[in-house]
Amino acid sequence: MEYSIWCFGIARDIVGAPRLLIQLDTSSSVADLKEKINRMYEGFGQLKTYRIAVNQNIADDQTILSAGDEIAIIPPVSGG
Amino acid sequence: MEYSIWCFGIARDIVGAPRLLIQLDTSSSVADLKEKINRMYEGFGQLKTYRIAVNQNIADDQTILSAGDEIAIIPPVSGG
Amino acid sequence: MTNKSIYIKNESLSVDAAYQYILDERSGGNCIFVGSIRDLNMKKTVRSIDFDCYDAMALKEMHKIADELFSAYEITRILMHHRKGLVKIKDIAVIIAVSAIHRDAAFAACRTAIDALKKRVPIWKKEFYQDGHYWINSTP
Amino acid sequence: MTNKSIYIKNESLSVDAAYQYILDERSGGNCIFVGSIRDLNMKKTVRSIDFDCYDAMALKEMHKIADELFSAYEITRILMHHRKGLVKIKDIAVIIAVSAIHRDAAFAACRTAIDALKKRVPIWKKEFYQDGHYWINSTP
Repeated sequence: MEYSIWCFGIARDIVGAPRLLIQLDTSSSVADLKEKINRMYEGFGQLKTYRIAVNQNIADDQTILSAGDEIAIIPPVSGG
Repeated sequence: MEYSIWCFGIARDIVGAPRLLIQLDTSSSVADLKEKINRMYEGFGQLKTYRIAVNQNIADDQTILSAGDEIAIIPPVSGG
Repeated sequence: MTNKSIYIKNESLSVDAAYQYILDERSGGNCIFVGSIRDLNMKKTVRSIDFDCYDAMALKEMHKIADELFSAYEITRILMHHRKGLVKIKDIAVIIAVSAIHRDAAFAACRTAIDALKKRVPIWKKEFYQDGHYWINSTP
Repeated sequence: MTNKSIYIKNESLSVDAAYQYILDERSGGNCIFVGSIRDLNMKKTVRSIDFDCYDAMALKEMHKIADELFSAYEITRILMHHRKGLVKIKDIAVIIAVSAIHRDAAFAACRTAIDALKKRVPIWKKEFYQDGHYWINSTP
Protein backbone atom coordinates (compact mmCIF):
# COMPACT_ATOMS: atom_id res chain seq x y z
CA MET A 1 0.00 0.00 0.00
CA GLU A 2 1.23 3.51 -0.72
CA TYR A 3 1.30 6.05 2.12
CA SER A 4 1.81 9.76 1.83
CA ILE A 5 3.85 11.06 4.74
CA TRP A 6 3.97 14.73 5.77
CA CYS A 7 7.47 15.97 6.52
CA PHE A 8 7.99 18.89 8.93
CA GLY A 9 10.99 20.86 10.15
CA ILE A 10 14.29 19.15 9.52
CA ALA A 11 12.46 16.13 8.05
CA ARG A 12 11.40 18.30 5.13
CA ASP A 13 15.03 19.29 4.56
CA ILE A 14 16.23 15.66 4.78
CA VAL A 15 13.59 14.41 2.35
CA GLY A 16 13.81 17.53 0.21
CA ALA A 17 10.03 17.77 -0.10
CA PRO A 18 7.01 18.38 2.13
CA ARG A 19 5.58 14.94 1.32
CA LEU A 20 7.13 11.54 1.00
CA LEU A 21 5.47 8.58 -0.77
CA ILE A 22 6.27 5.22 0.79
CA GLN A 23 5.26 1.65 -0.15
CA LEU A 24 4.47 -0.57 2.83
CA ASP A 25 2.87 -4.01 3.23
CA THR A 26 -0.70 -3.96 4.51
CA SER A 27 -0.87 -4.07 8.32
CA SER A 28 2.52 -2.43 8.64
CA SER A 29 3.24 -0.72 11.93
CA VAL A 30 4.77 2.63 12.83
CA ALA A 31 7.98 0.71 13.62
CA ASP A 32 8.00 -0.69 10.07
CA LEU A 33 7.50 2.80 8.68
CA LYS A 34 10.39 4.23 10.71
CA GLU A 35 12.68 1.40 9.66
CA LYS A 36 11.89 2.08 6.00
CA ILE A 37 12.36 5.84 6.40
CA ASN A 38 15.72 5.32 8.14
CA ARG A 39 16.85 3.06 5.32
CA MET A 40 15.76 5.53 2.61
CA TYR A 41 17.36 8.64 4.18
CA GLU A 42 20.43 8.32 6.35
CA GLY A 43 19.81 11.90 7.57
CA PHE A 44 17.21 10.54 9.99
CA GLY A 45 19.93 8.60 11.76
CA GLN A 46 21.56 11.90 12.67
CA LEU A 47 18.50 13.26 14.50
CA LYS A 48 18.28 13.15 18.27
CA THR A 49 15.02 11.32 17.79
CA TYR A 50 11.78 11.68 15.86
CA ARG A 51 8.25 10.47 16.24
CA ILE A 52 5.38 9.57 13.96
CA ALA A 53 1.97 11.20 14.25
CA VAL A 54 -1.02 9.27 12.99
CA ASN A 55 -4.19 11.29 12.54
CA GLN A 56 -2.65 14.18 14.50
CA ASN A 57 -1.71 12.14 17.54
CA ILE A 58 1.73 10.86 18.45
CA ALA A 59 1.65 7.10 17.72
CA ASP A 60 3.69 4.39 19.41
CA ASP A 61 5.72 1.83 17.47
CA GLN A 62 3.01 -0.85 17.67
CA THR A 63 0.34 1.27 15.99
CA ILE A 64 -0.88 -0.37 12.75
CA LEU A 65 -1.25 1.96 9.77
CA SER A 66 -4.44 1.99 7.70
CA ALA A 67 -5.35 3.43 4.33
CA GLY A 68 -6.47 7.03 4.68
CA ASP A 69 -4.44 7.69 7.84
CA GLU A 70 -2.92 11.16 8.05
CA ILE A 71 0.73 10.38 8.79
CA ALA A 72 3.51 12.84 9.66
CA ILE A 73 7.17 12.79 10.70
CA ILE A 74 7.59 14.80 13.93
CA PRO A 75 11.20 15.79 14.71
CA PRO A 76 11.90 17.21 18.21
CA VAL A 77 9.70 20.31 18.48
CA SER A 78 11.08 23.80 19.13
CA GLY A 79 8.24 26.27 19.13
CA GLY A 80 7.89 29.28 21.40
CA MET B 1 8.22 72.26 68.09
CA GLU B 2 5.51 72.09 65.38
CA TYR B 3 5.61 69.25 62.86
CA SER B 4 3.61 68.97 59.68
CA ILE B 5 2.58 65.37 59.09
CA TRP B 6 1.47 64.05 55.70
CA CYS B 7 -1.66 61.88 55.87
CA PHE B 8 -2.26 59.21 53.23
CA GLY B 9 -5.05 56.74 52.53
CA ILE B 10 -7.38 56.16 55.43
CA ALA B 11 -5.25 58.51 57.58
CA ARG B 12 -6.39 61.39 55.39
CA ASP B 13 -10.02 60.39 55.98
CA ILE B 14 -9.50 60.06 59.75
CA VAL B 15 -7.77 63.43 60.02
CA GLY B 16 -10.03 65.04 57.44
CA ALA B 17 -7.12 66.74 55.72
CA PRO B 18 -3.96 65.84 53.81
CA ARG B 19 -1.73 67.46 56.46
CA LEU B 20 -1.80 67.47 60.21
CA LEU B 21 0.02 70.03 62.40
CA ILE B 22 1.28 68.60 65.68
CA GLN B 23 3.15 70.19 68.61
CA LEU B 24 5.84 67.99 70.13
CA ASP B 25 8.66 68.57 72.60
CA THR B 26 12.12 68.77 71.07
CA SER B 27 13.81 65.37 70.81
CA SER B 28 10.47 63.60 70.62
CA SER B 29 10.52 60.11 69.10
CA VAL B 30 8.30 58.40 66.55
CA ALA B 31 6.69 56.60 69.53
CA ASP B 32 5.80 59.97 71.06
CA LEU B 33 4.32 61.13 67.80
CA LYS B 34 2.16 58.00 67.48
CA GLU B 35 0.95 58.33 71.03
CA LYS B 36 -0.11 61.90 70.38
CA ILE B 37 -1.81 61.01 67.10
CA ASN B 38 -3.70 58.16 68.76
CA ARG B 39 -4.90 60.51 71.50
CA MET B 40 -6.04 63.18 69.02
CA TYR B 41 -7.92 60.81 66.67
CA GLU B 42 -9.50 57.67 68.02
CA GLY B 43 -9.90 56.45 64.41
CA PHE B 44 -6.24 55.39 64.43
CA GLY B 45 -7.03 52.87 67.16
CA GLN B 46 -9.31 51.09 64.72
CA LEU B 47 -6.60 50.50 62.12
CA LYS B 48 -4.86 47.14 61.84
CA THR B 49 -1.64 49.06 62.26
CA TYR B 50 0.15 52.04 60.80
CA ARG B 51 3.72 53.19 60.49
CA ILE B 52 5.54 56.50 60.34
CA ALA B 53 7.84 57.40 57.48
CA VAL B 54 10.60 59.90 58.17
CA ASN B 55 12.27 61.38 55.11
CA GLN B 56 10.63 58.72 52.93
CA ASN B 57 11.87 55.75 54.93
CA ILE B 58 9.85 53.69 57.39
CA ALA B 59 11.10 54.72 60.84
CA ASP B 60 11.13 52.64 64.01
CA ASP B 61 9.65 53.87 67.30
CA GLN B 62 13.03 54.99 68.68
CA THR B 63 13.77 57.40 65.82
CA ILE B 64 14.14 60.97 67.07
CA LEU B 65 12.36 63.64 65.01
CA SER B 66 14.18 66.78 63.88
CA ALA B 67 13.06 70.10 62.48
CA GLY B 68 12.68 69.87 58.72
CA ASP B 69 12.01 66.11 58.66
CA GLU B 70 9.46 65.01 56.07
CA ILE B 71 7.04 62.95 58.16
CA ALA B 72 4.11 60.84 56.94
CA ILE B 73 1.51 58.48 58.37
CA ILE B 74 1.66 55.18 56.44
CA PRO B 75 -1.42 52.95 56.90
CA PRO B 76 -1.17 49.34 55.59
CA VAL B 77 -0.44 49.66 51.88
CA SER B 78 -2.70 48.20 49.17
CA GLY B 79 -1.31 49.09 45.78
CA GLY B 80 -1.30 46.84 42.73
CA MET C 1 18.23 54.17 26.86
CA THR C 2 17.93 53.29 30.54
CA ASN C 3 16.98 49.81 31.66
CA LYS C 4 14.17 50.75 34.04
CA SER C 5 10.99 52.74 33.60
CA ILE C 6 9.28 53.64 36.88
CA TYR C 7 6.21 55.86 36.94
CA ILE C 8 3.09 56.75 38.87
CA LYS C 9 0.54 58.25 36.50
CA ASN C 10 -2.81 59.95 36.73
CA GLU C 11 -3.77 58.68 33.28
CA SER C 12 -4.45 55.34 31.55
CA LEU C 13 -1.59 52.86 31.42
CA SER C 14 -0.71 51.15 28.13
CA VAL C 15 0.27 47.49 27.87
CA ASP C 16 1.61 48.03 24.37
CA ALA C 17 3.84 50.91 25.46
CA ALA C 18 5.12 48.72 28.31
CA TYR C 19 6.03 45.94 25.88
CA GLN C 20 7.71 48.39 23.49
CA TYR C 21 9.80 49.68 26.38
CA ILE C 22 11.13 46.29 27.53
CA LEU C 23 11.66 44.92 24.00
CA ASP C 24 15.36 44.36 23.42
CA GLU C 25 17.22 42.40 20.77
CA ARG C 26 19.12 40.48 23.48
CA SER C 27 15.91 39.26 25.13
CA GLY C 28 13.85 36.21 24.28
CA GLY C 29 11.54 36.04 27.29
CA ASN C 30 9.21 38.86 28.24
CA CYS C 31 6.76 38.65 31.12
CA ILE C 32 4.09 41.29 31.70
CA PHE C 33 1.78 41.43 34.68
CA VAL C 34 -1.27 43.66 34.45
CA GLY C 35 -3.37 44.34 37.52
CA SER C 36 -6.84 45.39 36.41
CA ILE C 37 -9.84 46.54 38.42
CA ARG C 38 -12.35 43.75 38.92
CA ASP C 39 -16.03 44.19 39.59
CA LEU C 40 -16.21 42.07 42.72
CA ASN C 41 -14.11 42.13 45.88
CA MET C 42 -14.93 40.51 49.19
CA LYS C 43 -18.35 39.63 47.69
CA LYS C 44 -19.18 43.30 47.10
CA THR C 45 -19.76 44.95 43.73
CA VAL C 46 -17.06 47.55 43.15
CA ARG C 47 -18.10 50.72 41.29
CA SER C 48 -14.78 52.53 41.24
CA ILE C 49 -11.46 52.80 43.03
CA ASP C 50 -9.41 55.74 44.21
CA PHE C 51 -5.64 55.22 44.46
CA ASP C 52 -3.91 57.47 46.92
CA CYS C 53 -0.16 57.61 46.69
CA TYR C 54 2.84 59.02 48.51
CA ASP C 55 4.50 59.75 45.20
CA ALA C 56 8.07 60.55 46.22
CA MET C 57 8.42 57.63 48.60
CA ALA C 58 6.57 55.25 46.29
CA LEU C 59 8.87 56.02 43.37
CA LYS C 60 11.91 55.64 45.62
CA GLU C 61 10.68 52.24 46.79
CA MET C 62 9.85 51.11 43.25
CA HIS C 63 13.36 52.05 42.09
CA LYS C 64 14.75 50.10 45.04
CA ILE C 65 12.71 47.03 44.07
CA ALA C 66 13.86 47.30 40.45
CA ASP C 67 17.51 47.57 41.52
CA GLU C 68 17.12 44.51 43.78
CA LEU C 69 15.70 42.57 40.82
CA PHE C 70 18.62 43.51 38.60
CA SER C 71 20.92 42.09 41.29
CA ALA C 72 18.86 38.94 41.86
CA TYR C 73 17.97 37.95 38.30
CA GLU C 74 19.54 38.06 34.87
CA ILE C 75 17.10 40.51 33.36
CA THR C 76 17.46 43.07 30.59
CA ARG C 77 14.84 45.73 31.34
CA ILE C 78 12.10 46.34 33.84
CA LEU C 79 9.06 48.60 33.81
CA MET C 80 6.82 49.37 36.79
CA HIS C 81 3.93 51.76 36.14
CA HIS C 82 1.22 52.41 38.71
CA ARG C 83 -1.98 54.35 38.29
CA LYS C 84 -3.19 56.91 40.77
CA GLY C 85 -6.47 58.78 41.15
CA LEU C 86 -9.95 57.55 40.31
CA VAL C 87 -10.21 54.41 38.15
CA LYS C 88 -13.10 52.24 37.05
CA ILE C 89 -13.77 48.56 36.38
CA LYS C 90 -11.42 47.04 33.77
CA ASP C 91 -9.00 49.96 34.03
CA ILE C 92 -5.36 49.12 34.63
CA ALA C 93 -4.05 49.70 38.16
CA VAL C 94 -0.51 48.50 37.58
CA ILE C 95 1.78 47.12 34.89
CA ILE C 96 4.99 45.24 35.61
CA ALA C 97 7.01 44.23 32.57
CA VAL C 98 10.33 42.42 32.54
CA SER C 99 12.52 41.25 29.67
CA ALA C 100 15.30 38.70 29.97
CA ILE C 101 17.37 36.42 27.81
CA HIS C 102 15.46 33.42 29.19
CA ARG C 103 11.90 33.14 30.43
CA ASP C 104 12.77 31.74 33.88
CA ALA C 105 14.25 35.07 34.98
CA ALA C 106 11.49 37.10 33.32
CA PHE C 107 8.72 35.18 35.12
CA ALA C 108 10.49 35.13 38.49
CA ALA C 109 11.43 38.83 38.47
CA CYS C 110 7.96 39.89 37.30
CA ARG C 111 6.30 37.88 40.09
CA THR C 112 8.74 39.13 42.72
CA ALA C 113 8.19 42.72 41.56
CA ILE C 114 4.41 42.71 41.91
CA ASP C 115 4.59 40.91 45.28
CA ALA C 116 7.13 43.45 46.57
CA LEU C 117 5.13 46.37 45.20
CA LYS C 118 1.98 45.21 46.99
CA LYS C 119 3.90 44.77 50.22
CA ARG C 120 6.26 47.74 50.28
CA VAL C 121 5.15 50.61 48.06
CA PRO C 122 3.08 53.35 49.76
CA ILE C 123 -0.03 53.29 47.60
CA TRP C 124 -3.55 52.90 49.00
CA LYS C 125 -6.70 51.62 47.40
CA LYS C 126 -10.14 52.89 48.40
CA GLU C 127 -12.99 50.86 46.97
CA PHE C 128 -16.40 52.43 46.38
CA TYR C 129 -19.51 50.22 46.54
CA GLN C 130 -23.20 51.00 46.08
CA ASP C 131 -23.46 51.41 49.85
CA GLY C 132 -20.17 52.90 50.99
CA HIS C 133 -16.44 52.57 50.63
CA TYR C 134 -13.47 50.78 52.17
CA TRP C 135 -9.73 51.42 52.40
CA ILE C 136 -8.35 47.97 51.53
CA ASN C 137 -6.18 46.31 54.21
CA SER C 138 -6.49 49.24 56.60
CA THR C 139 -9.04 48.00 59.11
CA PRO C 140 -9.62 44.46 60.39
CA MET D 1 -17.49 35.47 23.61
CA THR D 2 -15.42 32.34 24.07
CA ASN D 3 -12.81 32.01 26.80
CA LYS D 4 -9.92 30.83 24.63
CA SER D 5 -8.22 32.29 21.59
CA ILE D 6 -5.85 29.88 19.83
CA TYR D 7 -4.15 30.81 16.58
CA ILE D 8 -1.16 30.18 14.40
CA LYS D 9 -0.56 33.20 12.19
CA ASN D 10 1.64 34.16 9.28
CA GLU D 11 1.59 37.82 10.34
CA SER D 12 2.77 39.98 13.25
CA LEU D 13 1.32 39.20 16.67
CA SER D 14 -0.05 42.04 18.82
CA VAL D 15 0.48 42.23 22.58
CA ASP D 16 -2.23 44.87 22.89
CA ALA D 17 -4.79 42.74 21.06
CA ALA D 18 -3.88 39.83 23.35
CA TYR D 19 -4.48 41.95 26.43
CA GLN D 20 -7.79 43.25 25.05
CA TYR D 21 -8.91 39.67 24.48
CA ILE D 22 -8.22 38.40 28.01
CA LEU D 23 -9.50 41.56 29.74
CA ASP D 24 -12.61 40.69 31.75
CA GLU D 25 -14.42 42.57 34.50
CA ARG D 26 -14.18 39.53 36.77
CA SER D 27 -10.38 39.39 36.52
CA GLY D 28 -7.83 41.30 38.54
CA GLY D 29 -4.65 39.41 37.57
CA ASN D 30 -3.42 39.19 34.00
CA CYS D 31 -0.18 37.54 32.99
CA ILE D 32 1.25 37.83 29.49
CA PHE D 33 4.29 35.99 28.21
CA VAL D 34 5.86 37.18 24.97
CA GLY D 35 8.55 35.11 23.31
CA SER D 36 10.58 37.39 21.05
CA ILE D 37 13.41 36.60 18.68
CA ARG D 38 16.78 37.38 20.18
CA ASP D 39 19.92 38.17 18.28
CA LEU D 40 22.15 35.58 19.90
CA ASN D 41 21.63 31.85 20.43
CA MET D 42 24.26 29.28 21.32
CA LYS D 43 26.83 32.10 20.89
CA LYS D 44 25.85 32.61 17.26
CA THR D 45 24.37 35.77 15.80
CA VAL D 46 20.89 34.99 14.52
CA ARG D 47 19.78 36.80 11.36
CA SER D 48 16.29 35.39 10.99
CA ILE D 49 14.14 32.42 11.92
CA ASP D 50 11.74 30.26 9.97
CA PHE D 51 8.93 28.61 11.91
CA ASP D 52 7.56 25.47 10.35
CA CYS D 53 4.31 24.21 11.71
CA TYR D 54 1.97 21.23 11.47
CA ASP D 55 -1.01 23.57 11.74
CA ALA D 56 -3.89 21.15 12.33
CA MET D 57 -2.10 19.09 14.96
CA ALA D 58 -0.53 22.16 16.58
CA LEU D 59 -3.90 23.88 17.01
CA LYS D 60 -5.38 20.67 18.39
CA GLU D 61 -2.57 20.38 20.95
CA MET D 62 -2.82 24.06 21.91
CA HIS D 63 -6.56 23.67 22.52
CA LYS D 64 -5.80 20.61 24.64
CA ILE D 65 -3.28 22.58 26.71
CA ALA D 66 -5.78 25.42 27.20
CA ASP D 67 -8.47 22.98 28.31
CA GLU D 68 -6.07 21.37 30.79
CA LEU D 69 -5.29 24.80 32.23
CA PHE D 70 -8.97 25.60 32.69
CA SER D 71 -9.25 22.37 34.69
CA ALA D 72 -6.12 22.94 36.73
CA TYR D 73 -6.37 26.66 37.53
CA GLU D 74 -9.08 29.18 38.32
CA ILE D 75 -8.61 31.26 35.22
CA THR D 76 -11.00 33.43 33.22
CA ARG D 77 -9.58 33.54 29.70
CA ILE D 78 -6.56 32.26 27.86
CA LEU D 79 -4.92 33.25 24.60
CA MET D 80 -2.18 31.34 22.77
CA HIS D 81 -0.96 32.82 19.50
CA HIS D 82 2.05 31.47 17.64
CA ARG D 83 3.78 32.94 14.64
CA LYS D 84 4.77 30.89 11.60
CA GLY D 85 6.91 31.63 8.56
CA LEU D 86 9.92 33.88 8.39
CA VAL D 87 10.54 36.26 11.31
CA LYS D 88 13.36 38.59 12.24
CA ILE D 89 15.10 39.83 15.41
CA LYS D 90 12.71 41.45 17.93
CA ASP D 91 9.65 39.98 16.18
CA ILE D 92 7.20 38.10 18.37
CA ALA D 93 7.26 34.29 18.10
CA VAL D 94 4.54 33.54 20.61
CA ILE D 95 2.14 35.26 22.98
CA ILE D 96 0.50 33.51 25.93
CA ALA D 97 -1.99 35.61 27.89
CA VAL D 98 -4.05 34.48 30.86
CA SER D 99 -6.56 36.36 33.01
CA ALA D 100 -7.75 35.24 36.42
CA ILE D 101 -9.44 36.62 39.50
CA HIS D 102 -6.13 36.40 41.38
CA ARG D 103 -2.57 36.70 40.13
CA ASP D 104 -1.39 33.32 41.49
CA ALA D 105 -3.48 31.42 38.96
CA ALA D 106 -2.63 33.84 36.13
CA PHE D 107 1.13 33.45 36.64
CA ALA D 108 1.00 29.68 37.14
CA ALA D 109 -1.22 28.99 34.13
CA CYS D 110 0.79 31.30 31.87
CA ARG D 111 4.04 29.60 32.84
CA THR D 112 2.58 26.12 32.47
CA ALA D 113 1.18 27.06 29.06
CA ILE D 114 4.46 28.21 27.54
CA ASP D 115 6.34 25.23 29.01
CA ALA D 116 3.73 22.83 27.58
CA LEU D 117 3.72 24.58 24.21
CA LYS D 118 7.49 24.28 23.90
CA LYS D 119 7.35 20.61 24.83
CA ARG D 120 4.27 19.37 23.02
CA VAL D 121 3.17 21.54 20.11
CA PRO D 122 4.48 20.53 16.66
CA ILE D 123 6.24 23.73 15.65
CA TRP D 124 9.86 23.85 14.50
CA LYS D 125 12.37 26.66 14.55
CA LYS D 126 15.12 26.98 11.95
CA GLU D 127 17.71 29.60 12.80
CA PHE D 128 19.69 31.32 10.06
CA TYR D 129 23.19 32.58 10.81
CA GLN D 130 25.77 34.37 8.69
CA ASP D 131 27.33 30.99 7.92
CA GLY D 132 24.47 28.54 7.77
CA HIS D 133 21.34 27.40 9.57
CA TYR D 134 20.20 25.00 12.28
CA TRP D 135 16.92 23.29 13.17
CA ILE D 136 16.79 23.86 16.94
CA ASN D 137 16.68 20.71 19.10
CA SER D 138 16.75 18.38 16.13
CA THR D 139 20.34 17.20 16.04
CA PRO D 140 22.76 16.59 18.93
